[in-house]
Amino acid sequence: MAECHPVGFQWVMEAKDRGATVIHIDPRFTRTSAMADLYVPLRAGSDIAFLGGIINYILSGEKYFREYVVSYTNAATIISEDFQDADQLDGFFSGFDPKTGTYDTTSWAYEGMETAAAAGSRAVAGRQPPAQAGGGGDELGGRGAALPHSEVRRDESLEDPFCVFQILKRHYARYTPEMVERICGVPPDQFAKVCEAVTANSGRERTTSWVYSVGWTQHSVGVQYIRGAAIIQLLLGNMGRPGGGILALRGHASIQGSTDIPTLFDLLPGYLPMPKAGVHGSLDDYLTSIKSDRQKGFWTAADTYVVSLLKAWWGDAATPENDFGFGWLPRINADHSNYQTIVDMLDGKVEGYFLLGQNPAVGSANGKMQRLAMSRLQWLVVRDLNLIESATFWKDGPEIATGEMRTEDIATEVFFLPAAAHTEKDGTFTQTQRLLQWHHKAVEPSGDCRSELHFFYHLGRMLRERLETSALDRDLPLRQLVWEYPLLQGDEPDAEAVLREINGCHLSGEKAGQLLNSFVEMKADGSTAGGCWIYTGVYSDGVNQSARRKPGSEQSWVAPEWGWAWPMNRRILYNRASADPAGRPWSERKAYVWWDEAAGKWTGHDVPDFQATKAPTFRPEPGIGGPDGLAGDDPFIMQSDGKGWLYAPSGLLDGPLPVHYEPIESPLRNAMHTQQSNPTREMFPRTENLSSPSPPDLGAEVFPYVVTTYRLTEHHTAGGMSRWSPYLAELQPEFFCEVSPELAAERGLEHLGWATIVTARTAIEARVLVTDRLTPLTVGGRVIHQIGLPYHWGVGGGGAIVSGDSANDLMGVSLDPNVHIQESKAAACDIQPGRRPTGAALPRFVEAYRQRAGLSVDTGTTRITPPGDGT
Amino acid sequence: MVPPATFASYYGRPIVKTAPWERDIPAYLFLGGMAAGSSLLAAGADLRNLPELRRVARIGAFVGGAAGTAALIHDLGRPMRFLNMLRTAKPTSPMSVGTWVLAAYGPLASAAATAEIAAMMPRRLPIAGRVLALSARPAGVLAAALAPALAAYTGVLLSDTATPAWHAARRELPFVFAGSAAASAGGLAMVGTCLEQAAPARRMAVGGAVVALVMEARMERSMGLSAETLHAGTAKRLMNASRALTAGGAIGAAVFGVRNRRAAQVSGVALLAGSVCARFAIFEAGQQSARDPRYTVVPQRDRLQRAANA
Amino acid sequence: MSIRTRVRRWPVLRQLTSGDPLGRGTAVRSAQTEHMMPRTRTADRVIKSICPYCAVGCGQRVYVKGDRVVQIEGDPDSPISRGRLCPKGAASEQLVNSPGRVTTVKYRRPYGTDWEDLPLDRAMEMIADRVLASRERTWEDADEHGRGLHRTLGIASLGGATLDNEENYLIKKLFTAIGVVQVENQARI
Amino acid sequence: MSRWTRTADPAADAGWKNAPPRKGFFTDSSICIGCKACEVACKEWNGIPEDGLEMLGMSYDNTGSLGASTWRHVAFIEQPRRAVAASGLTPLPVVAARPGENRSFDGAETGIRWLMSSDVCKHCTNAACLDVCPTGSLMRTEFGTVVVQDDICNGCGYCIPACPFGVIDRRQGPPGTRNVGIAQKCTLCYDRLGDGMTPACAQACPTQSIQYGDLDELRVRAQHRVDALHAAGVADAQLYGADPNDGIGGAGAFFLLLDEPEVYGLPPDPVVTTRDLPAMWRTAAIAGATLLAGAAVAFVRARS
Repeated sequence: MAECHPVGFQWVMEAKDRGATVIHIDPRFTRTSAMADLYVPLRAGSDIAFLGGIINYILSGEKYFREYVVSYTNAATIISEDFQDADQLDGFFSGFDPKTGTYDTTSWAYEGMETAAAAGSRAVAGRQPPAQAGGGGDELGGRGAALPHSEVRRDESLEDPFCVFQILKRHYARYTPEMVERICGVPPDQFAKVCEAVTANSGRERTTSWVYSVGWTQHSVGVQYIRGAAIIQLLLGNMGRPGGGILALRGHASIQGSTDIPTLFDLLPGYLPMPKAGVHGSLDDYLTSIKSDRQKGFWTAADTYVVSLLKAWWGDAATPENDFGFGWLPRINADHSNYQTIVDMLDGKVEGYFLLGQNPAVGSANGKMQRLAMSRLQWLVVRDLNLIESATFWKDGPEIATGEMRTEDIATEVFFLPAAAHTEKDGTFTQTQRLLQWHHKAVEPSGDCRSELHFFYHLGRMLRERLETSALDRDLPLRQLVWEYPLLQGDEPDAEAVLREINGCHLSGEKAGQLLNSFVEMKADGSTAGGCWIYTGVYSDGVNQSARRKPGSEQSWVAPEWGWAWPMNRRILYNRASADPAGRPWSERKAYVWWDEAAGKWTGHDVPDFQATKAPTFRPEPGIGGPDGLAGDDPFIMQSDGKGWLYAPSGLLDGPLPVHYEPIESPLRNAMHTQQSNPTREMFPRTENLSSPSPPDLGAEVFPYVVTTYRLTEHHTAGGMSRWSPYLAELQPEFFCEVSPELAAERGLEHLGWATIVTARTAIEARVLVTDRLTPLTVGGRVIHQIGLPYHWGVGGGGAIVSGDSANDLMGVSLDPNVHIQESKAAACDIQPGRRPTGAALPRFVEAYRQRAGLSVDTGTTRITPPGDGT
Repeated sequence: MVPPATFASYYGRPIVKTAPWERDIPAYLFLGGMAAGSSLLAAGADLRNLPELRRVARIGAFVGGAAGTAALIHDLGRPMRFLNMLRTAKPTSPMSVGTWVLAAYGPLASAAATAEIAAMMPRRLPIAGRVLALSARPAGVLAAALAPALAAYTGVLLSDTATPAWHAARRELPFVFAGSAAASAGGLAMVGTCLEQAAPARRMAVGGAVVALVMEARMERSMGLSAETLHAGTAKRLMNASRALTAGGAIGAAVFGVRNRRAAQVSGVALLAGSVCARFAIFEAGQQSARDPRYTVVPQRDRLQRAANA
Repeated sequence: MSIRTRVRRWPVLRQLTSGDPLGRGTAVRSAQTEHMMPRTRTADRVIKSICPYCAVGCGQRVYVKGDRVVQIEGDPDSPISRGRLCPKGAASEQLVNSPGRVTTVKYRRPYGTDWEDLPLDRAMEMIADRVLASRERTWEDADEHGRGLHRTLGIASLGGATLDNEENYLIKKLFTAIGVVQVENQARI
Repeated sequence: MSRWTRTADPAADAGWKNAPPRKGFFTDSSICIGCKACEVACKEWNGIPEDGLEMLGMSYDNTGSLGASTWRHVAFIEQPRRAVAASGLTPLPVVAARPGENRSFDGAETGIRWLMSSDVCKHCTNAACLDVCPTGSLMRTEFGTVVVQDDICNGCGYCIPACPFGVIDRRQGPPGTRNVGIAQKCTLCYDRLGDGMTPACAQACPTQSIQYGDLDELRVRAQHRVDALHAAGVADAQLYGADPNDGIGGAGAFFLLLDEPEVYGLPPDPVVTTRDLPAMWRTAAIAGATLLAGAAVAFVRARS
């Protein structure tokens, strides 16, 4: 955090100064570790075992926050008797289909809901395999997964062998400190310190928070890493409370916003799933499949969100008769995510590609595959501040040097359009805590520099002009599209007008034309419009709330009048949980929101994330769904049963509980069970994307070391915004690898000398930084060396102050099945002293490694690990 | 690997910075000193009526002063701004003091020298020549009055820095430079003057050489650790050469230089060379002492230790 | 400056008169130093902004003189950052005023070996043409089971995490309206 | 004479009537996270050119040292577990600054210490660079800080060897580089101070490792901090440059260090060279007199 979010880290330092204990768990000793009270090095890719060990410590040691767990989580809920756990099936949950490599999740359901699966909606019961259902689970960024209804059987004594709590206990019983040491390389005494600190610092009086970044997401089981932390936090009562939670530190100014208002294939704004071919023929099919009216919470109003979105997009053309234009939405029927698209590009299926402030030639895994794919495009549009490597790969990319590509042979037509900087346009960024902040335009962009707002508005205008007279059905959605925005200086669309459209307004009735103040005002009858329901309220009272800048010094520590957080300016989600079931703060120290009996409403430091006047004692009539179905002690109002999910009966494709799997490229056998890696992982077996073997397969010894990548404070992602800046470039001028003195001795690496790092994909060279900040770990009786690589450098590019080989060229592409994120935080490699071969010698050098390891396209693609061999 | 930080230093990097000065400065140290010594000889010769010695010394003083000033200006980062030196008069700045001394000395020495040159002209200038002739003696005497300051301040110029070797030499350096100035001036005069008139120059040269050699030896003792820098590399070679040339030149001057013109001239050149070497040796030693953090840290640690013990 | 003022301003004289005999302060201060002013003061206006690098969302104050950004520093009012910035945020001025920044359209024709210049309007027209042509060629009305798709997989887009919400909104809206579904950004990576 | 070398109130001594309270920096290295925001913010504000693109391998320090084009420099020192154990130093991290607070961890857990500290011009009470400057380019401001007036400096370079910390230097660079040939160093953002603003580095510092303010107040704050650290068991925490009685009369920019100064590249006992100047002048006077006398003697009996 000190490394990549230094300014956010000021709050950690302040907490530390007040007595907080800071623990840093990371394969390498970073600037964060230097400030931590306890630094725990572990093997990259072993975190679930570590988290599972903590869960086991909590459960077996009775360290959980019982009252919180019983009232606010699904610990007491009874699960279907058909459910079989990974410890029973040696690494699989019940329902695995070896043919499709996917799970039928019916048996994971809450007791009494299995039948609902028959309804055939995978979102409800998770039945349909991704192949048909749209390449993965729904992204659940704004809510929990749907349930057919919320009538669950609970045993609040937590004794029932089929209640979540007992299942959890059994599931994690094998995650002992010894197992943690065997998998993570963390000695038991050190591990015990973490467990003691985390549990001792949780409860009524104290809270613990967990912070993660892509070190947790970029794995073939990334989602389950976060789930592991969620289970810990729910067991310890750290959710919905100040100083608690699980904080995702995101790496880009508006990466949160680009998920909320998604430039993502499987989402519509506000985490509404993209409609799926066959499954979502009509609006009605869609709505019944993404939610049930009998489930609890605000998600039951999804119909109002969808219809308002369609009205925002197609205005008067969206009518009840035509399903509000729902039929115009394109359908997905497979994984159309980034890496699948790149593979399709390689096969010549993709003609045109827009790159908008992104540099995949350096920033995406398997850079060579990215560049090869782009060389097979017909046209490429790159919009960026600088001439990034992705814009110049055809000219000076590494493959030009090796002769694997020839400029003269590349048909790709490339348009580079200079972009406007943040000071040259108005708009909002959504930062890592869901806070929208408006940035004002300071100056006009120079030359041909333009904002994306300008580019896409005018591109849309041109396309509409060209199709004005078209009679084709396919062109109707564009011709009917609401595409009128007031133009300001330089024909720049008014960003505030766009934000107002996102916020939404009343279309008819006496409030016609007025902006919506809250998403609860949205209607499913077409009388309201709103481009992103979770952002409704950003323009409440007709004021751009995101532009509020009341100085922090002039308001409470929650600072509710600075910017605007979705939903409804709530700064901590599910904050009802900061009070006990009776509505009293768990403790004075940790008071946040509470029930004011006299006033008959919830109040506190933040906007209560709960129906304002619903008493803690309220109990709904059985069978009532929606917001009114929420009891006064159901804090998790976006969850279909109002509870925090220790166990996920639906919504996930690779299991209801996190289980340890080895990374696809691992030096070790899975110590937990026969199954080596996540059987549901998404793979792209092809020559451009080879994997190296892992045990029990032979040849793993050719790539004996673990390699992981990360950022440095001095640079930004793929370097497009830092390597062109002399002041930043001079602070970290060269690409380097960090190795321990022990590894340096083993391989004869010299400090400040050169090293060549090789994986199944390619070989790159880096200056060597030999440092004690990397420690060899003893894992499963073996010494494991880890190599650290910052991934900011790239080869080529126009005008970069510094350049160098790209760490991401080493990484392979295998994906987490739920969110299609690649495993690039743990891979197998070899390292040798000296510079890498150049020209045609480089591919030959890599090929020799592949042959020694006996690599083929099938290497590492076995879904079901055969039994036997020494684990 | 990242070298483990030792108690002594930050990756062996220097703590103080070396002076950004090139050859100009040691050259100036020599030229200024030679000029100062020459002015003294010139004034003496003038009062004692030794015209040939006077002529050689006055011209030597002028050339030394002028060349030295040129070297100073050339060494500036912004030579065009050399006049800014006269913006202030700062007693805390040896360079400021030196500048004013040089500013006063220069015109006087020039005036005296110009008279000599005018006198050598085949055609005599009627009035100007008279004025020059009349002003020559007062100018020369005044220049001589400033000469000791000019010769000695350069010792303070170097000592008044954080450069370990120079600062450690502060008690002797002015004497070494003054002696060296006398030796070089005497040497120059011996080269250019007939034996009959060169006696004062010989005595001054020998005396200066003795002072320079004795004080230099004392200096090395009081320099402590940083004296090492005089015993290694370029500085060592230069200092050895300087000792040999100065001693040899002095003996030559005293023993053979009295009767043999050629010997006197050789001795004079040796003394001049000895003075040059001495200045460059001390300059180089200082720079070396700044490059190695040892010379900064160790003496300071000892000082703290002594203070702690006391 | 007249000779008299020159002389009166001569630091040596001021040393004698100004109570700074050693010439350390008032006596030696130059006219330039005396009239020095920070460019935050001489700026025409200050614009409130947000750092464009990571997702912490630090507040920035952008100082503008004429049509040029002259300084970017932390906004002390921000309850998030309290006026502080990391090295990247502190380098924001260099990001927007970077001498290496390309401000004109560059075009590489198929099989071309180097960049060519192109007017922005022309580039936009060409891109619009290519979007329609590729969409035409790769359009899918329905899958093999006759289930509606109304889309093209012939066009893809990557990027958005560094963009404004309003921009992402128009991108998603337009691409969806023309049937482009392969719209992705860094959040996937 | 003493006034030359000993100053209590540097601003008043430099002729400033009713000057504001002396300003300075307190750099607390125990909370420095080594982000280098200070280096960049300084360069941005002062328009300092890039200073070399060489990887130095000195941990994460690729800046090297202070100089004409580097006015803030973050030092990184990696102390391996072996060295730390051997030296008996308290391993980082520094624990909370609550006196006497009992912590569950002693930091030895992390195995190594990674020291980071942002160095800067010390703005000495008795400043050698200022004293030896022959042009008056170096000036003591009303805030008690020391600045270079780049319209005056002629690049004589005398200030460079005079500085006991090796801070100031003459800028080199290709033609067209700003202020080439002129001595340059931290101005404590003199222009910003004049407008009541905080210096750029302190303004940027994410963790307030760099604190700016009235020197008297900073010294008190620093003493509390070091006491707290000692109470918390960080025995080697020490203030550097905070003592008005040290060789430079106390620094205007002082530090809290977690090891000996020289480990960070700082002199353990810096002394302003001009402290010995009166004595040096006396020596020179005697030497000059000796020369004069010697010359006189040389002419005794001299007669044509």
